[in-house]
Amino acid sequence: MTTVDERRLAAQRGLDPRPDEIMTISASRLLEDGKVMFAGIGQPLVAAALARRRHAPNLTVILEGGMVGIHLMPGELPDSTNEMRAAIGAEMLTTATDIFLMAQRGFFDYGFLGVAQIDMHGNVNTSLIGDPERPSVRLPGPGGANDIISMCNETVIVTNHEPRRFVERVDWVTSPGYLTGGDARREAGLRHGGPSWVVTDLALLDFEEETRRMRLRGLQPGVTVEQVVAATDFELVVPDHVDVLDPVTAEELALMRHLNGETDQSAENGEHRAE
Amino acid sequence: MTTVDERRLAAQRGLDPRPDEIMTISASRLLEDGKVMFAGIGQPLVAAALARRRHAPNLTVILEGGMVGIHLMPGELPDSTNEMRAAIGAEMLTTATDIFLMAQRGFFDYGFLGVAQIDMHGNVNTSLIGDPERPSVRLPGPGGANDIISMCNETVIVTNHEPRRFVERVDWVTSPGYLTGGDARREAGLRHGGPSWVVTDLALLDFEEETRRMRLRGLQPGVTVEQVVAATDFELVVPDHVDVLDPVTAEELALMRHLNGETDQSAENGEHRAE
Amino acid sequence: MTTLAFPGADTVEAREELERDRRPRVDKRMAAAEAIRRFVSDGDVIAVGGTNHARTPMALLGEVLRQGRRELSLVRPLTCFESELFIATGMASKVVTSWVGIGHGWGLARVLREYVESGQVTYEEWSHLGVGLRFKAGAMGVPFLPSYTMMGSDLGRQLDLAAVDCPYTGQSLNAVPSLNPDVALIHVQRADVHGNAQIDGYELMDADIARASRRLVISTEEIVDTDSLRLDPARTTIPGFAVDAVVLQPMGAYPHECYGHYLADEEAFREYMDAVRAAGSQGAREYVEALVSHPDHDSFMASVPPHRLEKLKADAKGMMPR
Amino acid sequence: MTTLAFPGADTVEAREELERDRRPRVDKRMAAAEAIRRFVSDGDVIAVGGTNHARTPMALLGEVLRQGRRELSLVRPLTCFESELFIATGMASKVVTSWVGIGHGWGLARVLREYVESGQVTYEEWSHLGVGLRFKAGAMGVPFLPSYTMMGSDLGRQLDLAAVDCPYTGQSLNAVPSLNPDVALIHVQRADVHGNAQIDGYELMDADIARASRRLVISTEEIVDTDSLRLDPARTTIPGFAVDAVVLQPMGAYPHECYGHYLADEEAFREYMDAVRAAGSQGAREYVEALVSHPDHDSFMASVPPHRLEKLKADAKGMMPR
Repeated sequence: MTTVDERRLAAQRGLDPRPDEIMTISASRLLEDGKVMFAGIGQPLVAAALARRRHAPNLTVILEGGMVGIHLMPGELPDSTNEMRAAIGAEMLTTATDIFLMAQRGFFDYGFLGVAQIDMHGNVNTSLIGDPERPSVRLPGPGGANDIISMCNETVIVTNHEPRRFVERVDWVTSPGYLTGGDARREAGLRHGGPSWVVTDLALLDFEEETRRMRLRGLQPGVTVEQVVAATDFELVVPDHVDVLDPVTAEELALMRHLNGETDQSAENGEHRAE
Repeated sequence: MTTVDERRLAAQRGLDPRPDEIMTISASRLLEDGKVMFAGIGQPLVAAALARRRHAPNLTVILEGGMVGIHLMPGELPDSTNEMRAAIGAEMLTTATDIFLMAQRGFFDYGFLGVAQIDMHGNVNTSLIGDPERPSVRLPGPGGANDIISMCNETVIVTNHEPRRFVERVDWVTSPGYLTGGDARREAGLRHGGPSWVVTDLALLDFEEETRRMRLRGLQPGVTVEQVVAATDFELVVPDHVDVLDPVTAEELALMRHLNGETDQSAENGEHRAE
Repeated sequence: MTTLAFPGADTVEAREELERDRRPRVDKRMAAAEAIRRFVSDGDVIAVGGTNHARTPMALLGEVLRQGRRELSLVRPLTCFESELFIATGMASKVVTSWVGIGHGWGLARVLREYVESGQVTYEEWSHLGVGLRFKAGAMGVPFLPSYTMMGSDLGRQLDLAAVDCPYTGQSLNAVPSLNPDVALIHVQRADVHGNAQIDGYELMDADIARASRRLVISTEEIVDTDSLRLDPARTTIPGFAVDAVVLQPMGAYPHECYGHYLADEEAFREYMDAVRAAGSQGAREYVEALVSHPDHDSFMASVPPHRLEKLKADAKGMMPR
Repeated sequence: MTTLAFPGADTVEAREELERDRRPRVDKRMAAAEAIRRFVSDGDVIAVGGTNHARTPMALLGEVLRQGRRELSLVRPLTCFESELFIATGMASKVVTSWVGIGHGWGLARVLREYVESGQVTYEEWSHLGVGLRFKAGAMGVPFLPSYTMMGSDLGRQLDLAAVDCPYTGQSLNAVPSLNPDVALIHVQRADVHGNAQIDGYELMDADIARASRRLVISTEEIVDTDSLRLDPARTTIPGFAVDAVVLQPMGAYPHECYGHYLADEEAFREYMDAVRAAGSQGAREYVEALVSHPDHDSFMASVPPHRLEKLKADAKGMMPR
């Protein structure tokens, strides 16, 4: 809950959250204390750092480069999941392959993914746009994403909400969601996990239990159902009642920017110690 | 080659080699410099230490407890392949499973095994005597032996030569040699390795290429073909001509006892440094 | 599939269990008595860490003996006399291993021999790598791994191992079934309160055992700050999220050895073997009786002459590389 | 079987090759030029150690560029701009990876995009674990490993991965084919003359790559006495018997980073990306031309302003845990 004072404070400071900040903060709220998160660079790592500072001090963060229980220094979050900055201060270092094998065993509560495209059943494309045989755009590819969504207990997807991303059918299933819906994922042999939440700048969404179709669950403050539907290029499941999500607080925003190393002096509180 | 002086010296000292010493020394002579040996405790380790001191200073010795390139201290050879004494001073420590996986990949030139029983095709029993369903004697079992003979590039078997050990058919194939002979090992899916030499207190033996039957190749000094045949409870392949092996030298014997920590002062040469 | 040829080999079910019973990052310290009471049940398949006389979780095993359990299966790559304590007292009905012996020149395991030869205990013989791959498959979350191990031998035939063909090369190999033991007991050199644990020297199969097991109790020579693990994170072998209980237990492997801390107490081996030579399995039972008459491992340790312990520690420290 | 779906996946043949071409324990030191001349051939499948901009064997790769090779396949779990140097010069006809990007906020790999989108290079996309298990199977000496990786996805379908059923549980998983690359290039922090090598910090997939590969060239920041490895043997990741050549090469990963020694040189990234942004693949070719105009990596390093290098080293050392 945001207090009036905080809102006023934020307004006074001109601290309006950007869309990517709204997503990161919404995602951070999903992380429960004591759990294990397989994180990527950027938004997932910032969301993890924020959750650790606010409500989940015992969240264990994993990186695909072999790092377990990484050290999150405000303003010095690593640029890559595979570099010295990410490894220093970890509680455990193992091999890259071993990290994914721990995921396959079932040790990781959360995976986090970004997308180039996502479809109504949560299938994710980060490989290519256009004809797979001769793509018009070659994207970076899965990295760990295919394994994360196949093996983590649940996977949170964080992305801007745009029609070109929310498509009826992805051009390429880099990372499997619920495939064609219903039991298709399980029938394909993926016995565990799957996408649990989709966090966007407009909304919070999940997947209907039976059909595994994407469903609107919450609206970012000030966003309408119509706006979400318009930004989605497939038919969403829209319940009769949709909650409005708690707005971003000034404290969340300031702390997040601090962790992210942004030079907002008002966010600095003098301490610069490690998480 | 033994010089007259050395023999005289040995006789003067009463240094007649025991049967197990003859075997260990014969086995050590098979080890080539620069190669990799998967060793067990006891005779194999003493053979390795001796070879390293005499003609194979660059022999790398592996133990199943995860040790690679172990340090062999005279008089302080470890009691177990899985203990601190074996691990201290190794060039590399990895997991026990990893050692066998390196064997499976093909990195190990030699395996060394002892036996309770061995048959004409080099199959080894270290599990039980009698009826497998209700053994009259339960022996320690394979330990690493099944894997060693299945995976090392060649395996040297070292054992006393007695009819109760050299049997027509082992009671239990703990560790596969050439199975029923000929191509049987390969047909069973074991594409690599197999027993190469059998070293005993009476003889040196190998396996005929076609039939994979055990063949007499050399006699320990003073031993006759008839003695070997009598100590073997199956039909050996005996070539027309069988060489006599070089006798144990006083130098080999003294050095071996020194490495083995036996308190033969005449074997001490003042140095007690590591291998 | 209704019945599995190999109990504990269903990784899907083992994972579903893991998802139900999460191990959140909390302070997991507890006494051995509580850890064993909560996590070891009758009928369990217990994976025993270390091998032979190396880093055996003797304090935790002693607590199982103290509390008493029935129908246990003990799984260990190489087994020493600890298995005989469970066999002689009738607590273990099955031993799964590649090797049983006392070591230190003591030769065969007499009590085990007696019970196996008279058919009073089930002895399941695997290759060393076979045991290792069962744990590794369990740790990897897959139901089997292909290997040359045990091909062509009576081990593979007796166990009724299945072959698996490579779909690319056609090569046929043995399929080694996974194992997710009900509980594992592992002794380590140091851990934090969350269970992040470091092992010095030989790791043996303990990383795989820890990850494969459905429940995991570790005992540790010392509890350290989490921050001290960060100084050498590559040495952290067991992640806290795999751990259910952390038992602070100095000398927790005694009378077996713990790398860097103490050597095995050969005198204790002699006492045990003398008892067994004199009275067979009754000797082993008397050994257990004397052991469990102490309320806990610390109290048992207090009964060992201090100079013996000091020497074991000094000898171990004297051997460390410098 | 006549043709394999996946080149390099026949572990039996890879092992026979290993048995023919043993690597006895000798002094394996040689210059990069000799190592590359002897062990890297046209048409080779090259496994590149490290990932992304971490511990990339840049000096060894630079020597391949200097000597020139054709029809190379580059295999790496995560790929950075080093692959573009081979693509733009026409030396690599295939890239096998799970990810290609420049990192450091530079976004997409422009040259790779251009060549893939125009069909001039074959791009084989695997999951990260897929690449890892290919190396692991090769290292274990088995032709495949079972896994959930790539199930249900277009990756598995495009690669035409086969399923394998567990003979015990009936569970169907993807069979990931092994890979024994023709040669691997790996950069490490320290090694002895026999090739026993230690890696500090992240190991990534290098232990498996080293054991899987048919030939292995390592470059190392320093050569140390074998006895110094004995002080911390658990850190030894690559055994000498897997190594063909040891190249002493300080700054051997530059302009990428080497844990504990130096950070990546962002200015060098900028120079490369500026060239590519200005002139596309021609920019990459010019970068290579400038690189190979130096007779070796030491000479290339001498062309970098010393204060830049000093800062990269000081920053790395300043980050180390204390």
